[in-house]
Amino acid sequence: MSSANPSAPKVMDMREAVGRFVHDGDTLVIEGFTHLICFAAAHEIIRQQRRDLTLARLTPDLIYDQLIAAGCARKLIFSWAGNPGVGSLHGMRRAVEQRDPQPLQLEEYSHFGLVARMAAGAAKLPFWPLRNYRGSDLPAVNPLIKTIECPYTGEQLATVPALNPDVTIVHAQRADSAGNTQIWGLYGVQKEAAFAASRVIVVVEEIVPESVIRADPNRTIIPGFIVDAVVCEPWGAHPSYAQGYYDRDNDFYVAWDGISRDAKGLEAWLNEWVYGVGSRGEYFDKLGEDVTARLSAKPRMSEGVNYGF
Amino acid sequence: MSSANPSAPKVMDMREAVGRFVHDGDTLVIEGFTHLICFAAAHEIIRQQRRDLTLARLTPDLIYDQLIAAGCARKLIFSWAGNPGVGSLHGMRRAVEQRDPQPLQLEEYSHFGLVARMAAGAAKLPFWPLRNYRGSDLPAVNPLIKTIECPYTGEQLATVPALNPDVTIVHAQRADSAGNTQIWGLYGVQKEAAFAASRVIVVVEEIVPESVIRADPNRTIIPGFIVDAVVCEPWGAHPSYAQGYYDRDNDFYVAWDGISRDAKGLEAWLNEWVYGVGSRGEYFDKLGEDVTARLSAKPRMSEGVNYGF
Amino acid sequence: MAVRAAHELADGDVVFVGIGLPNLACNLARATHAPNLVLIYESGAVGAVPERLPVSIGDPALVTDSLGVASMADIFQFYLQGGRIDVGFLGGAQVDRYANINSTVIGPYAKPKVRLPGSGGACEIAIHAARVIVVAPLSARSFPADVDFYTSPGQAGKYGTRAQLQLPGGGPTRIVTDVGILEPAADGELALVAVYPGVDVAQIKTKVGWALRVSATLEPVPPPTAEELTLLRDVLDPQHLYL
Amino acid sequence: MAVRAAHELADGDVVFVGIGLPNLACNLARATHAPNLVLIYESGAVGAVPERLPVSIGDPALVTDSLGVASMADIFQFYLQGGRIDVGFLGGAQVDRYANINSTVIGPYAKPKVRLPGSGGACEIAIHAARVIVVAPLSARSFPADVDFYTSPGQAGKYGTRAQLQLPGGGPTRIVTDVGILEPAADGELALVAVYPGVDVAQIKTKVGWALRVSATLEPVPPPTAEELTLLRDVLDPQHLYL
Repeated sequence: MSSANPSAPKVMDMREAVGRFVHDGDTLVIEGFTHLICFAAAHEIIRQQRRDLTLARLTPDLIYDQLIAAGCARKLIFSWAGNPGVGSLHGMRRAVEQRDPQPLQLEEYSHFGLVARMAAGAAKLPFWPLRNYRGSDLPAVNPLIKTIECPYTGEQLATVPALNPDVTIVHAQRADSAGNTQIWGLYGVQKEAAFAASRVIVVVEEIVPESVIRADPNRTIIPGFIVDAVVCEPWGAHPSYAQGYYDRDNDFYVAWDGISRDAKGLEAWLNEWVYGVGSRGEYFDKLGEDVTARLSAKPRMSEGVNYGF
Repeated sequence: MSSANPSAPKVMDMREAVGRFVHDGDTLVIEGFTHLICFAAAHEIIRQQRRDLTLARLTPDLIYDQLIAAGCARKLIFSWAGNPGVGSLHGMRRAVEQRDPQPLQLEEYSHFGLVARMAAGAAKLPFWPLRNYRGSDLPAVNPLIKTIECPYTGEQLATVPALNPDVTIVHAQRADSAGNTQIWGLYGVQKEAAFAASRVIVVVEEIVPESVIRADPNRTIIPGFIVDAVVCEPWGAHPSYAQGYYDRDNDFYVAWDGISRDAKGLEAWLNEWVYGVGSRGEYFDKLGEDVTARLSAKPRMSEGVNYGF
Repeated sequence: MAVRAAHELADGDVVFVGIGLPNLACNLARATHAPNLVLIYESGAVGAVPERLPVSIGDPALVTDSLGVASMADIFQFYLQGGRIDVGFLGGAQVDRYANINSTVIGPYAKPKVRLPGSGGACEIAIHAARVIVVAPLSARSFPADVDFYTSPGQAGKYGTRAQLQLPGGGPTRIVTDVGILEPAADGELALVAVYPGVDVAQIKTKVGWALRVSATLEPVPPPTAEELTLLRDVLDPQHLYL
Repeated sequence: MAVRAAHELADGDVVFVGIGLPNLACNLARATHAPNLVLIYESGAVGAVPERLPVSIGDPALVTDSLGVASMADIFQFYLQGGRIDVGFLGGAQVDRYANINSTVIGPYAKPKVRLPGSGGACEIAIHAARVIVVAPLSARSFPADVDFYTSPGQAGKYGTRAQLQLPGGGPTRIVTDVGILEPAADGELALVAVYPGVDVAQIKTKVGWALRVSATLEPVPPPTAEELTLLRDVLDPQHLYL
């Protein structure tokens, strides 16, 4: 009820999920801190040619570099913009510096500030207080970073405004068909980003029976009743990773520097790997068999715990 | 370093832990919402005759009723004071209404307000904002509930001040000898209460090898480096419960109403079950064998997940 | 009352459940017309399917086989304040003309005649849940014109109306009693909208501490079905803890 | 630099680790004099023992066999702002006379000559960690008198001193470079306190954009031991990703 018709089926393919829940002009969050970054969703958004998106994410990473280069975005809200361990995000820089393919507005925080914006959004508070930014130039270039006086101590604390995306897309290891979603390994801000949003798409490596979720309820991070769509997309986070499923494709992160260095090269890559495939399944087939040999996770199973009473 | 000498051994018995880390006049939090309430620690505090404690807890429950009746407390910070499903806390009421054995000052919140106080304490912020209390008399009787104006929307929001206990005692299913602590089932505010405190005692059903913790790191709620003492005390939460270990002793919660209804009866119970035993082990022996038959948890094991890459 | 309260729930509702009668009502609704009800407890259990009647709001049976467990910080901030809760259940020692609820003290706060347990989560449930169902047997003592203490805000009162206070949730929208159902009118004052079979309206009026308005068209109230009674007595509360 | 940085760590320190050289330094310290070092990554891994050299700050190898995983909200609020971090590592394109660090832009913010990645967690690490070790090779371009942009506050600057700003952490206390070590004096200005064997003080002064003070008594700097070099080259970074 809170979010959606409870009896409407939520399991759908990526095309339908993006078609129904991601609209031109939306504020969109695809989170995942290194872990569980949903490239499959970004590629479908590019294929469906969404426009004028405000993209928010701690680390724009390759995923927003691609969305920006494909002309989907008009604004970027971020806290660290680089290709981790490699260098610049060339697509983003071309948009900012050369307005190519179109201008890109920037709104910049530190990680803590953007995490706090999402926490405020999830808690439906208009702001979040944090002890930060004194002595830094960040508030001078971002007027949304303000201050507040503590009613107890009189201290000045920084504040950031709530971020409430129109839609958040979360990648996860598994969910049931109602969207009850379990994550292990790095959590990032997946939970806060989901609760902050009006619409939530969960993309998982596996859809599992409800009984699997119920057998280990402490692993559930997002309850199904706030989820609008559940998409099963194995390897949907590649070249990011999913703990227990596949490793990060670091070679691709390194290669992206060369691919994206000029606009033509990046466009050719989009033509081949995004527009040139109809779905994540085709993308995976195109990666070839060696990707599973190279990146599939080795087993390191945990033990169960007792939920009895 | 943050909290304690990293190479000092932390594993000790309850007598030593309470002796070293709980002092007269302290603000003390023993949390656990129905689940994982550390009666073993409270009984040792009573035996060591700590005085002038400020006790904070969402639900004082039987544990603080006993500490209050034993004369350990001068103040209670709480949000719901009753014997759940049974009735009143008679020990607490005698202290408030008849100053027996001594007066008890009350500071009252709702659950959300007290949870927010602990979150602020854990985050080392002087206050926490929440949308609450408008239309309620609670701020009229508790001047620590204040308001703040949102710097973005101009809305008036409620605030509560941080709660930073001198010492927090957390019961949990298991920890390693360094205090890395894992909890499943209901979390309550164990994490916030621990991070908010200057000193932390963790009491567990089992001390496990570090490898058990490392095999399932997403279950860790409290990192060892903020923990000062680790006490192994099987059945240490009885008559509360530990998911996967033993059930709540509801019969005792019902019986407490009769035991505590007059001061003499309560005192006799303390003499028999607290002063009359030297340790939790003796208490457990005194409970008799049928308690394990009656309350031991039946197995409902979860499956493991893959942490590999 | 459990059957009436169950009828107030729609399939798919996300319900903040209290212990006792509300818990029975929710499990009855789930077993009959509302299989997709999501039960959330302030203790942190989400999507609970307790295999025994929980004796506390933090019963281990609420966790076993639940859909998820949340910290209480998340429950209050992300679930409740986050506007994700459709229905909250509240009880209280006093409910007044505008559905303000008192579960704190009878008499003055500093020198109470009776010290009650206090708010727990009630204040924030009354503020944030989209709608609140109050379950309380009707009596003049329990339904005064004004409560002694505003623990949980109703539709209006000395601090103003909900609109003036900009409270996000709907507040108490249905008061389910042992003899009939009250509902706030447009001005926030409770009016009698349904009377159970065999109950006299005149008698109901004597059990309320103000001049009770009666709706022009009383809702029909079907008697509990045999299935409902069997479920309650034999399956949901076989030990008759709450019935 | 990795060896020098490792020497800055004490056993039992709780360290907020960055990727690259800081990661190498921490793992070197852990393998030698500081076995009880607790490595925390802003990604959420606590007590990580990576079995391979992590290629990103969120590498899955940081999670496998770690002591715990925390959400980023907890990492920043409870761990960092909560005052639980002893040491933070920072780098940056520019470090100035008072150890302010710039990782945002070279040139004016609105029209930068070079757009750098931005703060990430650097600003809050500089504010909250009990002490901050900066690792950066010395050059006049990287050590100007004033940074173009204050991403992360140092010891003093246009907004005042740390004491005036009431910053809870100690800020940058040691600047480990490729030729020597700088440390803030009582007034917050960096001074040269150690010179590596075979390096000339006069030459160091040319690599800094202000008149560099030199401590009256320079700390002795032992050369890396054979064990340290072997560990770094053969065990910790066998592919020479960062060396």
